Amino acid sequence: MTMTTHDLAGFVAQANEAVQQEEQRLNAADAKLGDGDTGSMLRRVLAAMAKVDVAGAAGLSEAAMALAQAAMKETGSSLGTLVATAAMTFAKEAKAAGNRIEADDMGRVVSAMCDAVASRGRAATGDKTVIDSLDAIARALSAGPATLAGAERAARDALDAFRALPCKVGRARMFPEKSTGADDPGMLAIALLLAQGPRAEA
Amino acid sequence: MTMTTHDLAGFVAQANEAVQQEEQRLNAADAKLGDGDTGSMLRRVLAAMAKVDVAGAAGLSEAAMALAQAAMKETGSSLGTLVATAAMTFAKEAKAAGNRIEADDMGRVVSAMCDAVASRGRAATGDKTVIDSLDAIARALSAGPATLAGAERAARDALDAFRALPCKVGRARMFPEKSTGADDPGMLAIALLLAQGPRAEA
Amino acid sequence: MKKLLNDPSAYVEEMLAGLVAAHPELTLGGESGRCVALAEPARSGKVGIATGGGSGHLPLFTGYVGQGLVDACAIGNVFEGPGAQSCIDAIRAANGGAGVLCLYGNYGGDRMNFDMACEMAGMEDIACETVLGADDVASAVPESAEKRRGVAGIVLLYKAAGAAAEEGRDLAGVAKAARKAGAATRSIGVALSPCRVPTADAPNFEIGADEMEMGMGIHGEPGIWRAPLAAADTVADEMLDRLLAELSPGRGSRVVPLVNGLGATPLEELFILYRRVAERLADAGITPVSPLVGNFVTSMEMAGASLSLMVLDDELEALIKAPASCPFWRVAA
Amino acid sequence: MKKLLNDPSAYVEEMLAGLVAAHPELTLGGESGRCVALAEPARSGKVGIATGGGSGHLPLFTGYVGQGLVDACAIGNVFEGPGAQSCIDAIRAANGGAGVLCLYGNYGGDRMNFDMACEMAGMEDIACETVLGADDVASAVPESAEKRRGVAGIVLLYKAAGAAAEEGRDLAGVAKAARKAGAATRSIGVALSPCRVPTADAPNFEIGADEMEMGMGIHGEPGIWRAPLAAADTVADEMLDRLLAELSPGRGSRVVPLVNGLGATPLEELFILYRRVAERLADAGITPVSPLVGNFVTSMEMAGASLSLMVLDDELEALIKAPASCPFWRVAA
Ligand SMILES: Nc1ncnc2c1ncn2[C@@H]1O[C@H](COP(=O)(O)OP(=O)(O)O)[C@@H](O)[C@H]1O
Ligand SMILES: Nc1ncnc2c1ncn2[C@@H]1O[C@H](COP(=O)(O)OP(=O)(O)O)[C@@H](O)[C@H]1O
Ligand SMILES: [Mg+2]
Ligand SMILES: [Mg+2]
Ligand SMILES: [Mg+2]
Ligand SMILES: [Mg+2]
Repeated sequence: MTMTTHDLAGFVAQANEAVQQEEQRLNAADAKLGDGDTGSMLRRVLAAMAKVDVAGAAGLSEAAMALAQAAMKETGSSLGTLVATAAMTFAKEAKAAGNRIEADDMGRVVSAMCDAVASRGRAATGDKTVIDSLDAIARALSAGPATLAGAERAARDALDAFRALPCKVGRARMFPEKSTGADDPGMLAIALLLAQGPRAEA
Repeated sequence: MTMTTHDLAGFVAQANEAVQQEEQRLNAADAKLGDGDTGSMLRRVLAAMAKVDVAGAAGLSEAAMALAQAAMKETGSSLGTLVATAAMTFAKEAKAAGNRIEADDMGRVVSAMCDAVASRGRAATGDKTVIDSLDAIARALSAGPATLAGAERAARDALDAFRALPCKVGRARMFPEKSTGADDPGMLAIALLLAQGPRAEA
Repeated sequence: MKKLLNDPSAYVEEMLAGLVAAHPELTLGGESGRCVALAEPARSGKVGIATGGGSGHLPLFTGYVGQGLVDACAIGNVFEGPGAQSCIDAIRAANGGAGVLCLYGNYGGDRMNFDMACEMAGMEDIACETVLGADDVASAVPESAEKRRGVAGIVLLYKAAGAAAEEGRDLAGVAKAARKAGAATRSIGVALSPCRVPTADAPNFEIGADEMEMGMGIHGEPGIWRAPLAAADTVADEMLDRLLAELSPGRGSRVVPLVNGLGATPLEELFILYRRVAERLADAGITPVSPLVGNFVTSMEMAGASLSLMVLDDELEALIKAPASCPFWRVAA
Repeated sequence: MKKLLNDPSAYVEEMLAGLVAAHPELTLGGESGRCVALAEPARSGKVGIATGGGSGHLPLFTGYVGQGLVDACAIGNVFEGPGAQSCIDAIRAANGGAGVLCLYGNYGGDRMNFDMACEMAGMEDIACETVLGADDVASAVPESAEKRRGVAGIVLLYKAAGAAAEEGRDLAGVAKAARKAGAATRSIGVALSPCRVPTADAPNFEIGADEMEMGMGIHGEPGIWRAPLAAADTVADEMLDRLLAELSPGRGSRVVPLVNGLGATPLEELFILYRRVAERLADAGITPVSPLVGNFVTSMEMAGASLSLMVLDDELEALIKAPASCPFWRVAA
């Protein structure tokens, strides 16, 4: 199945709806060791992205690029900037693929997004950040079947697996004893926003 | 009966005890239209005055002058400065009288204190301030008998008489409708501190 | 309203010790030990300017001791006037032989103590003039303007008088400039939250979680009205309207606007207020000159702001723009 | 934590409008509309200095755009990094043809966006160097000092780098001076009360009525420990001890002490802290140079303070003492 700008629009709309439910939960996760703004920031960023006329864009790449720009205009926060980075990488991949992304391409695409986020964030897998979620999702999609449900499961499993580990980036690394046992707010965000997403095949 | 430095020391000690009881009541009276510090300021000033070795002074005038200086060192607030002014005037009167003040002199002495306070405060009788209390006390003492009980009664009567009138100095004059019916904190202070004073003849 | 302090009764002494340690150009002294002056003694032949007031309002009063501003400052306890001894100390320190202008806010205790000090100064043959800051329109009706309290506008009076003294005017001339500056200046404040005096164990007043009080005094004395907290533009309009109504500057006038923070209000919010003030002045055809936005006169950690306007003529504009510098304010040459 | 604002989502835009209205020497522009620069364009041939960061910390960051300090500033939302577009706007505005030093605090979002902007600048042939303020000893152990956040110490880095650029050093030389300044500077803060971000309806953290938190981040991130509020001298000692332990300045050293208020703490109390700092430095045979006491880097209306120390050598001392001026700070010639 080929991904369309409508699929992308639907994905953003679902994530936008989900974040409205989960805002406070995400803020609370961030407040434990960070500044407590993950949920409110993501809510604002997704609202801005949801305002983009994604479905009306000329192609997947243009649509994703417009989403990246909307996110970047809205915030300069870490996670918001990484969301924009991921969207921009999707746009690049779509452009390289002549605006045709198949379900089977998604493993490779998410892997490229993961690399770009790691390089922008100067962090690596194992640091307990969104990078570990993206890495897990990329691996699950590559192994197949490449479905949103599979991505969601991978994000949840990564969240569960990393919960017991200490965080290694940002201010949270100062408190390994406190971060151990707690969810990373960015990883939690990916799991929650995918969970509420459309169950259709990506 | 001739006034001694012991009488003066006793008077200060009694007023100091009284103000510890009445601090909050005086603050509350001032808080209605002023800055709410009359009680706390007077408590500090009287504590400083009570530390002066009044009974050991060479004479009444020296004792009163030391009291005035202690008050002046402690505060530059309106009422505190007027207390110092009154004490200094007492010192001047005592000096002029060769350090002998009789009960029958007290009407004249308080009248001089009242004039000095009015001139320092640039206010007049009828403004609803300590001037009106001093004026009432001076008149009562002059009419005789010149007792502390008479002074106290005069201070109380003045307080009662002025309650229904509007205040004409300080910030309180901005709110004639609010000051009408309320006690002036300075007048209240005189009434309360005299009330707890020694009942012996002045 | 938690405080970083040691002994509440040592608050002023320790503050002064830190102030002069951080500012070696200032010196603390006088018989009272409560007088801050320029370390370099007052220039001989220049009219001196002495000020003073209670503590708890920094940068006011002490912070304006500097070149082209004030020469010496008498320091009282928190929210209490300075004692007469510190007032005479300040007058002596400011005296360069050409007389001293006592320029301070119109508060009972301050006035009484400076009056006493001026009487003492007279006995020492130091000529004194007194000008009172009385810019707070909320503290008395226009008909009894002489009874008004002084608030943030005094900073502009310091500037005008300081420049006049620096120019070499005589005592009468400096006092005249200060009076003219005072006549051209009005202020009004709005309080959002109380503050706590170090020796007290409770805030100095109570105010509802969604209330503000227009015209409240800087010690927490009741103002003109209390109302639900309004939008910044509404607050700015209300303050501006009252000042314009009294000063009635015509189209083409030039005014110094001063948006002052009372302590805990972020600078960001003072700029939001100023944005509206500037807009409104432009609409009225009034030109803002040397605008000031910041914490110039505070009430400890009180939240809120005040607005002052000074209407300029050529003389006042030159005085306001003359070079000056002190720890907390500077006008470049 | 009541606020004087209109629409919370217009907070930054309205603040900036007020800022440039009050300071005509500054201009607001760039494609993002979120770049403040000197109205007079960057001197040709001088290395430019660009900075940036979230709003809510005034005078930081925007307030340090001035002669001998920073040339341009990218402005983010309250407590969020500046977007990449405003970062490239600031780099372009700061560019006088000799390259641009990007000097800002070590926060994830800020770094990512400046990194993107530097990549864009590379495509426009603007040479960029990056130096990060990372002075907060509470934000990482000494072994991972490169991960530390930047707090009030960045003001001293601006001063050193700004003076180096003003002197005519090349980009590598200016970056070297900034790095050296950074290596010599450490800070630590103590928070007493939270603040409220304009779009939030609650304070950003909770703290007991008698508690303080040592080392708390300027956005309210947990610090090293929370304890009952201590006396000012105890707090000063605790902060100073941690900084001295890392910097180990010997007897005879010269240091710049910076006692900074986080927003709602009265200047009086900062001086009380400084009094103790000066006393302790004197006991240790260390000379304070150009001490700074005031609100230089805030967190809206948070109560608390930070202490920074920069250990000087002759080069740094000359850079710190070189003339400079911006809306909120000035070093006289
Ligand atoms: N350098 C980084 N690399 C990868 N992910 C990061 C990085 N910094 C932050 N994150 C992710 O972002 C989340 C925090 O986001 P958020 O609270 O919005 O950012 P901020 O720190 O700007 O307040 C973290 O939980 C983590 O998953
Ligand atoms: N100018 C004045 N003349 C006479 N009495 C005055 C004057 N000003 C104040 N008082 C008296 O002092 C009282 C207020 O004292 P206090 O609260 O200590 O002074 P402050 O106004 O400095 O806070 C008033 O109630 C009034 O009786
Ligand atoms: Mg966060
Ligand atoms: Mg009072
Ligand atoms: Mg008072
Ligand atoms: Mg954040």
